[in-house]
Amino acid sequence: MAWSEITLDPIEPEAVLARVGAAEDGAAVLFLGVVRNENEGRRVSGMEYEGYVAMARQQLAAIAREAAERAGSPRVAAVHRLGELKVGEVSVAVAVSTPHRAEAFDAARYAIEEIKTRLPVWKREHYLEGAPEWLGGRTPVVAGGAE
Amino acid sequence: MAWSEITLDPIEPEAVLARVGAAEDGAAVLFLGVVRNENEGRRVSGMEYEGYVAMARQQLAAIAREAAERAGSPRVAAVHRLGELKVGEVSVAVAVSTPHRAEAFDAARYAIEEIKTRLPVWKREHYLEGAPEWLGGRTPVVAGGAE
Amino acid sequence: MNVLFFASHRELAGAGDTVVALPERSTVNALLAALRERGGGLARLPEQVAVAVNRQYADGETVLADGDEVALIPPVAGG
Amino acid sequence: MNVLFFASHRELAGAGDTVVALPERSTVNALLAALRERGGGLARLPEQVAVAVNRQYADGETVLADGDEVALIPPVAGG
Repeated sequence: MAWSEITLDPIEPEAVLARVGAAEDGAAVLFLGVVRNENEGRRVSGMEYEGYVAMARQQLAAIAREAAERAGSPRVAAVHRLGELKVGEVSVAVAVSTPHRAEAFDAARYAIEEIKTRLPVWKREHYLEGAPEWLGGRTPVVAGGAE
Repeated sequence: MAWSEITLDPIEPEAVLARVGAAEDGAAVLFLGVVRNENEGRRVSGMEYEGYVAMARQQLAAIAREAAERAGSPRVAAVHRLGELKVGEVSVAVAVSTPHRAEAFDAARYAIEEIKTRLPVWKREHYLEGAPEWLGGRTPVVAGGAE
Repeated sequence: MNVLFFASHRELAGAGDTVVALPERSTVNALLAALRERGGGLARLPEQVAVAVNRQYADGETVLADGDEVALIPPVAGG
Repeated sequence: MNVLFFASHRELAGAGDTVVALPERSTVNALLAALRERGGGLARLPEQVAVAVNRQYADGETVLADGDEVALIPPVAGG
């Protein structure tokens, strides 16, 4: 079964990796998203993640299931952290293991792209100088405003 | 500087991952190749890796450098293990970190494909039943036999 | 019906949620219009808003029922 | 000149290396022909063989010099 979690705790990459792997698997791919110290030319001191937790749990579980279907392997793990993160801390981790490597790369990439596109999570960047700002992101499904 | 190593010791994924990462990186990809328990319908008990060590060191260093160039990041680590490995043991690990994720995925994939294509390493599969066999692989550059 | 706000929308609304009374069988678009009519920060909601009904993305024509959990979803930025 | 064998080639040769005497300015292809002429397992070397000279892949027309480290490279199977 694909595994997923929305958490407030630090993400341990080796624990995520440990959730995948099986005797028939010859390949594992781990992706980590990390808070970085710069964005569009501004120096970043940290990132604040907010989520619609109940929905994010469902969406992340669905993304992990879809990635598992693509991979042809149920060995998919995905975790997203919320709260205040410092530069260098892991905000998201995806691990996939499969018999052959192409499927593991493909499914890991699929999962992170979907996470960026539809997981109801938002981030507010904190800067060394100036007020924090919500980052613009992608609008998943649009409800028309003007009727 | 890209880092690479040919080793006889067990590979620790978290140690390979720890060789990459920087404050400006928002993404890290780790690929692991693992000995699996089955190949082309035969049950495998283990894998024996032999290498032309002096040349493999040079080739792996070159592959890591090329991957770093593609990634636009020197934060690339690649290690290949030789010797007798059991099912589930890691034979090869590649880690890449970059500011944005596309480059990390691309460079990790590049490195493992090049490793499979040109690293002078061979493997002999041991089976639950029957004699061990050298696996057919890819011929890097062909010298004509018939003149 | 209860409507949830997050991130930049929460700041516009000045609250994490609000209660909206709508005629039966109103659509998501009607809900958005009702929210905008309240004025204040909500009048500045973007023209295009994503909405989730019962934790699933829903389009503007989706018909709402009493007891639905409705959430306005700002452009997502996970990862 | 010293020639190294690995994996399946080592088993054909029955040894990890051998010494070959060749005229000056012989090519990689001439070396392969000389090895095959020795008969035994080496006569069964595949038609196409990859060769490294001084730890770099080299084609059949590469001219060899005394002191070169030459290695026959079976199809590689890393990872």
